[in-house]
Amino acid sequence: MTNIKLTIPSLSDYVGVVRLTASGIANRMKFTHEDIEDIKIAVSEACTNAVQYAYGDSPGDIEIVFSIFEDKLEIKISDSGKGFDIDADVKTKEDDPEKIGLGLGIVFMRSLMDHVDYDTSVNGTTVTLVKKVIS
Amino acid sequence: MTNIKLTIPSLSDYVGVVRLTASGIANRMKFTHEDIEDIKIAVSEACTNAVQYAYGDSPGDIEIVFSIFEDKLEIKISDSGKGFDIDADVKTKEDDPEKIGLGLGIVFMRSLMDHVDYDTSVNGTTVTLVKKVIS
Amino acid sequence: MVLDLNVSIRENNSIPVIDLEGEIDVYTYPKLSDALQYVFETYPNAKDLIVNLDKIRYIDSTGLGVIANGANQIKKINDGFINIINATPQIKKIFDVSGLISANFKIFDSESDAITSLTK
Amino acid sequence: MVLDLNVSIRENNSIPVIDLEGEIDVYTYPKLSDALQYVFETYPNAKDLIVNLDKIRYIDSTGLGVIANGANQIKKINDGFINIINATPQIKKIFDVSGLISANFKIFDSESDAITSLTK
Ligand SMILES: Nc1ncnc2c1ncn2[C@@H]1O[C@H](COP(=O)(O)OP(=O)(O)O)[C@@H](O)[C@H]1O
Ligand SMILES: Nc1ncnc2c1ncn2[C@@H]1O[C@H](COP(=O)(O)OP(=O)(O)O)[C@@H](O)[C@H]1O
Repeated sequence: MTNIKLTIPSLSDYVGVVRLTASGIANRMKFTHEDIEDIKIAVSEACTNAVQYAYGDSPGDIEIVFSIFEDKLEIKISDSGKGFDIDADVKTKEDDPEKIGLGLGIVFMRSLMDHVDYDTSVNGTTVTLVKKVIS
Repeated sequence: MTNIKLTIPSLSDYVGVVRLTASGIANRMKFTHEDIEDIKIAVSEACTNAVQYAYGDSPGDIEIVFSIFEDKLEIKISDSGKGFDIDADVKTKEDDPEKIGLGLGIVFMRSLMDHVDYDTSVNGTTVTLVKKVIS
Repeated sequence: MVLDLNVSIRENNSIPVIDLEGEIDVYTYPKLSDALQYVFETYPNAKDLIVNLDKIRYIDSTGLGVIANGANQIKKINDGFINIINATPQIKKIFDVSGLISANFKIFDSESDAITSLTK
Repeated sequence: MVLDLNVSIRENNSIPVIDLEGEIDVYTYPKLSDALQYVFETYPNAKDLIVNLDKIRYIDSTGLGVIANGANQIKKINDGFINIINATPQIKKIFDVSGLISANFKIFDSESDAITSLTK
């Protein structure tokens, strides 16, 4: 297993940089073109949420760890922000039409990846994304 | 000043990933297309050397820190390998026709970047590359 | 340009068309919101608006959110629609997953398909 | 393909041509070395070899090293040359910086320029 680690400030400017890094790594594995697009979207959604919700007005860091296995790519996206209540926050989205977000980020991650796991507390949030290599 | 940090194993597979990350970061600054190509080559040369020379047969890590300033991009590429004698090693290249390398890596870095600095010892090597934004 | 979004606006058969090129994400989406607002102000009676994704190489929930908000707005003002053209299979998949297609926007394969349908 | 190198070999006027597509770096350069060795074995009397960089989007000292080694080899065997075609301005700059141009290889703007010069 090989690890690649990337740390960016939680600014929207650098979500695209994470996407480029992710696509480079996925390109070295036996993923299809469609898989690579799925991975780019899922990792962007996780980073976008960390940029938008984790830190309020004073940006912190986002750490992205890519773990390359023979048969899968695992990506952990971590912030040290305020965390959230995953059941409550996702449900109340429809009651708040002011928000730009439509509650699609987590939906996208879940439908594009093989496995999605949230670990969130007042100390921050870690999203684990897994995409399997189909061979 | 903003820092972005990337850590890869010293394997040739991932030098291209560093290049992608570097080009994404440079794209967010006011660099010309030619500047971005120069940066990609210089950072690749530094990583290629760390892959080829730093660790011998057992790979270690390469850490790349991008520091984004208003007027320049500074990139530090560090390994914890065996280091080298920069004056001696570069001179003896021509006496060893067996080697694939032509001693061009450091030449390229120096001619493509505005500033190149080597800090090397038995504890490893750090190359600092600086490209200025012309405005 | 990689990692960026270019927006331009034109007309086809009096229907406003927004041509997009590049990537729509959390960094670039304000350019798309601005273009939508500009079109709503410039064409206050438009029932249709075409959004051309031909040169879009990346879009995620941020971009879909902006388009969906725009669709709600044109629905409210003129009972109108946003018409998406030239979406790649990957982008269509994303629209599918979002469950937004049945809402206030339509998807056409090409600009001529859209114009034929919207002007008849 | 991004981050990878595709190599194919053909002939033009009996001169072997290596077409390259993608990036030449420390990861991909063995594909180019292999292609050069294959050409040297298949055309043991060739005085000229064309290397087409038209679709090369990246090359660094690793790639230049392989080409320079190949040039030394064909010089030694047949007093021959490697002829580079379709180098972008960026790639020409790299060749310039390397100080290798005057050595055992020539640079032509196009394949037809190279063929005209090499077959006369
Ligand atoms: N890293 C995070 N830190 C804090 N809150 C988060 C984080 N990620 C997601 N959330 C919360 O989960 C909600 C749902 O996220 P998502 O499904 O991406 O939809 P949207 O971004 O459209 O709201 C967000 O509105 C936010 O309240
Ligand atoms: N990170 C490093 N660790 C150890 N030795 C290095 C490192 N970088 C460069 N060197 C030494 O410096 C020499 C010159 O490097 P370079 O100019 O890139 O040319 P080349 O790779 O063609 O030899 C190398 O051959 C090597 O001995």
